[in-house]
Amino acid sequence: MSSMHLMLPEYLLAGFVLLTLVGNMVVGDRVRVASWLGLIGLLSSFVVSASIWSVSLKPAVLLNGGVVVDNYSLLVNLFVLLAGIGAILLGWGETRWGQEFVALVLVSVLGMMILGLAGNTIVLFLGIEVLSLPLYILAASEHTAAGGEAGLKYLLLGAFSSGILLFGLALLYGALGSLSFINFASLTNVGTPMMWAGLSLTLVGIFFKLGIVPFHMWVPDVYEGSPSAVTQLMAFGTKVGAAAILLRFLDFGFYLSPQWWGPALGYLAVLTMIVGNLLALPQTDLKRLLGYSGIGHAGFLLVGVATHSLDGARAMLFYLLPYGFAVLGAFAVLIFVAGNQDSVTLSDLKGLASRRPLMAAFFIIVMLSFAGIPLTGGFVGKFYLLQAALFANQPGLAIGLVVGTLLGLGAYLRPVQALFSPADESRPVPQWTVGGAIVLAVAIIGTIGLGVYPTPIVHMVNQSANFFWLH
Amino acid sequence: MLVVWLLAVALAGSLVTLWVPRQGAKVAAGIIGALLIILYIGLLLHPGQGVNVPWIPAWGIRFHLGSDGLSLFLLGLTVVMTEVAILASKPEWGRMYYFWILFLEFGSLGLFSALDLFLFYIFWEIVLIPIFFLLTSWSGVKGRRAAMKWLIMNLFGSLFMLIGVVAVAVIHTQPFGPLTFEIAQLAHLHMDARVTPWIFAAFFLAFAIKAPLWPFHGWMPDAYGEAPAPVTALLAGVMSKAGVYGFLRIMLPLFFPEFVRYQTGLLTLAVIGLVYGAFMALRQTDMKMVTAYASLSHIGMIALGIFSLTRVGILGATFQMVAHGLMIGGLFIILGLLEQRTGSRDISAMHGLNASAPRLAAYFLFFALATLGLPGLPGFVGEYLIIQGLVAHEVAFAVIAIIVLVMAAWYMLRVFQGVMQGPDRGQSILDLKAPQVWWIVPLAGLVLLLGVWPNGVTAAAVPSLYHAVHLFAVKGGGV
Amino acid sequence: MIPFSILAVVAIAGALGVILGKQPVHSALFLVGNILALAVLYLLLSAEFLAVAQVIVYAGAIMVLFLFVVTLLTAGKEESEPPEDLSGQRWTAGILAIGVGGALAVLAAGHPGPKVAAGLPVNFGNLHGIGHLLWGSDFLYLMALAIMLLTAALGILVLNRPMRRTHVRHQRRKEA
Amino acid sequence: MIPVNWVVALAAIIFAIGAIGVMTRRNPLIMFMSAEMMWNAAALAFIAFARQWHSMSGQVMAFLIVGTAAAEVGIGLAIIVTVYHRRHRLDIDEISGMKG
Repeated sequence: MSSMHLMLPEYLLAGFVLLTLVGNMVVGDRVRVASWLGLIGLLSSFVVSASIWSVSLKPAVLLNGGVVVDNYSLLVNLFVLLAGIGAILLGWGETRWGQEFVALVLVSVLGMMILGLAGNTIVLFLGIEVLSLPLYILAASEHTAAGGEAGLKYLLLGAFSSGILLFGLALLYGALGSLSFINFASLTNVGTPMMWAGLSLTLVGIFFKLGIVPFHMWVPDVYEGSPSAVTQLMAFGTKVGAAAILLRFLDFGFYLSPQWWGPALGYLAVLTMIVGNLLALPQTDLKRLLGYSGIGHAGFLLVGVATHSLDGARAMLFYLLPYGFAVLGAFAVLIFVAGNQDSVTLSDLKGLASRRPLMAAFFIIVMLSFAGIPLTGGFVGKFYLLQAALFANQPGLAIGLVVGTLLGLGAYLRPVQALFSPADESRPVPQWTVGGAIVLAVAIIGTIGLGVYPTPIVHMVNQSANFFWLH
Repeated sequence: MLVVWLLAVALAGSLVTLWVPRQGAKVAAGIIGALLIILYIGLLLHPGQGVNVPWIPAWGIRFHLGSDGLSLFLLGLTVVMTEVAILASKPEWGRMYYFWILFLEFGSLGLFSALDLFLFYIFWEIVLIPIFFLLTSWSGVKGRRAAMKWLIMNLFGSLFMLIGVVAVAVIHTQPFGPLTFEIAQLAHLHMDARVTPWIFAAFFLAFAIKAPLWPFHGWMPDAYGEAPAPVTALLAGVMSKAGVYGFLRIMLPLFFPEFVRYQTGLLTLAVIGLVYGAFMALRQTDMKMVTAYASLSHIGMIALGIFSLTRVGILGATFQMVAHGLMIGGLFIILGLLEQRTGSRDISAMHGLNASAPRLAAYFLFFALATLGLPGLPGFVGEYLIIQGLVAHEVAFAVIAIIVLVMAAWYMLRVFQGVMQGPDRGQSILDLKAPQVWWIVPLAGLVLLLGVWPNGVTAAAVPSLYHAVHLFAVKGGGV
Repeated sequence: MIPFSILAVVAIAGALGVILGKQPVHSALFLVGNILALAVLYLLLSAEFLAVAQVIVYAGAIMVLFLFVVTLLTAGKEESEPPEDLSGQRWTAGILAIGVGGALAVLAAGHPGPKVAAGLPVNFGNLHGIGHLLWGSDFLYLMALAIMLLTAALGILVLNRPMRRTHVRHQRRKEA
Repeated sequence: MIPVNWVVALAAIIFAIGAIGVMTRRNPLIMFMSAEMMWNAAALAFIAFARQWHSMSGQVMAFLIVGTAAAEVGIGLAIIVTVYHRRHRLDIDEISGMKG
């Protein structure tokens, strides 16, 4: 297949970015036109990615190793497109964020897709920047003081972490003489101090994006201040992109020298799971709670990478999906409950069980998935990670995972119990919106489906992670 | 296949109750419960093969359900107690209440029939959720904290057990076994002596917390105390058996050598629980808490039977599980009716009620006598077998057990006398009415049947126990 | 070596000036110095095109933008920045950064890279060489850059649009 | 020619100075400039290594860094101006007064 064909999802999306911008100029209901165009673009890219996934099994290396299109990158495409579709639907008809909202979401999703197929450090850097730049704008686009603060904080930490990442990449280039991950693999046998320094700085840069403790401090504030639909994109899409590039970078470029990074990642994973979930416990603002929960879940993802095994890679890839569904569902409910408000606290959830039983039931399912209770996807994902950790003979990771889950329980159950408190009658009854209802329905079907019959997705993920040269 | 139908009807039924009119929820749930009892009778007549199909082939997980002598009567206990609990509940508790009760039944049925370790674990955690919500929404403010305590304490054990579950399967693959979670296959496992104690502890913790065994009963007083009476009946009658069932179904085949090694410690633990429960029961003034601690003591007794590691002791424990479920469940429901009528649970606040409610008093006495082990009633049979098993191992434990039996008579009769007898101070309550009698009588009849014809359970349980014993022999353990 | 030493001193002085500057205007001007020193250094490292690009893009466009914003925001104000009170966290962060930077510098200085035998390729670093790559095999990178610049234009449009309605932020932290 | 390793050491020093600036200063403009300086240091290192390896890919990367920096500065300054207009203050600590 030609490179044109293989990268069609990316081209399509880039084309639709331009189309959306043109759509913004069309007289009439601009936001509506842009939203439809964006949705069509994301959906068509989704369909194309899925169809290429189903026929292409052999990795294709394009652009002198700069781009690798394989089942892995295509699966990442599917995940981030899902996040993008969620963001568009959750922000449907919302004029508050301007008509460029859709185009910016599309660009950000494009960046995440680029991260999925990065084969050298140039594409890695470009992907991160294409992903981040629109998110800086979106984070600041809420016309409140907090919105601007969120954008500013995100921007400064983003620029800072990109600087660290860039310097790390430069040192790696100096130590290895190449920018391509495939060449790294044969060059990393002999570790030089400069390579070590470059690798550490690069990882720190990626950890900032992923929100790994101790590089997590920006997450809660940015999540709280950003518009909810955008926060959803950050929580799901960015995490997919950063995790995808982390896995590709380490298990592709440094697969022969896990001694340089394996143990460090293991300790960070345990630290992140415990600290993230611990800090989530006292939160009363739902967005902040989800932010800390996102930190904790980044730790779970890191477990898969730290095991340095095929199982770990698969488990991490699988875990992204139940996590993403849960994020979609949680933010859909959050947007319903918030109404015109900026933030949702636990007391805003009171009485939802009696006023909107179905909404409350869906929220409960989502929270149980976060907590990892069986018959939800979250449990199956944690089970897979646990399996990978034990197969890799790393019981410490398994225990860290369990302790993190236990700590998280308290955080996820408090909102659930709040649903059953007597309602505050002065608050308006949450209203359904069409876009949000679609997102919520998909999230619930996905969560329950993954929990009850994960076999097809497990199969798909296992096939997608097959390209790794691990055993 | 009937097992699958049982599960499917319970799950579908729980969803159906969500869509019936609010007033009809209890009726619908009652009909579904009755349907499940009919299905269960079918299962009793044709035990059949169960079902065993691949579920997640990549991980060697199978959807394997079946019913053997060990689980068959626990399934029966579940359907009967759930139906009784439904009938004892108030219609105004609403659809969600009956949904959770039936969902709990679904989880319990799955738990008792799962033969794949992963499937077992799924149901093991599933049953926590309905109780959590029942405690959250249908009890007082303290119920919230009880719910939280229930879920977190149980998940504390369960999550470590999850590590154990996966570890067992992973060890089974090394060096070249297939990845499987079949309990029967995992039973042939030979584990490294360095990791076995940890895995043993992980499983033991989970089962001991749910049973609960002393000293893992921290959640018990709150949950038993706060839950509505029918839910308490299910907790004490059915849920507590899940933990004990785990010892029999999972731990005995997998860890028999460890059981032999730690036997004295385990027996001591169980005996302390037995004595502690009895003493605590004596000290309580709240009649529900007396029964709760009595239940703790009884679970200690059942655990003694299992840890005696003799065939007769285990047989007694198996029998006592079913019998105790019916008796303690009945007792909690009677207490619930009493509380509903008097508005209090304090023993000292009630006197001479049998004057105005002779039928209620009679059934109270019947269930109280059954739990304290009166000959002719099933409690006696189970305790007799357990003590017989203990004598074979260590007489001291048997002696303590017998002493506690005497205490049991004391604390049970103390409650009965305090509440029902004594001077009539003009307190007058409503006696049992016809609809309530209709379902208490069959329950009492069932208890009586077990007492006079224990062979029914034991004869059916023996073959599967022999199967377990055969496994022990393979692993080099003694019986 | 002498040109390098001079440039290094200028660049480091500029960098220190940026972070020590009392006012953003001073910092911006120091940054211009730093950037120009680096541009000359690029020239010495046979990166002609990048040297020119550095001057045009950075010193020419970016810094003008910075200066513009600085003057816009601080016009008519005496003191834009509140007095520095370095908390412990900031101190540790700064010391950590000094340590990491020092270690990296020592590491880099102590490890001269391997000598590459072949001479510099033709057109190394000039317009021809880099143009050949960017408009040839690496064209897609340029496209990504184009998308980013488009995003930037879009962002400025979005962010500086007048507010449609005022939002009163609800302080709902009763439970905190 | 100038030794590459000394250039990289210079880049490391500028990088560290930039990092210190981001972490210790409180004025968003100065923090942002410091971050730009870190990017510049990375570009310098890339160019030096490109010289060392006689390969143009480092220079392509440096070019992309410069271009991306331009886009980022555009967005960053827009955000800073917006925040300034909304709050009329330029103090990141004041701004991030929320729990960290």
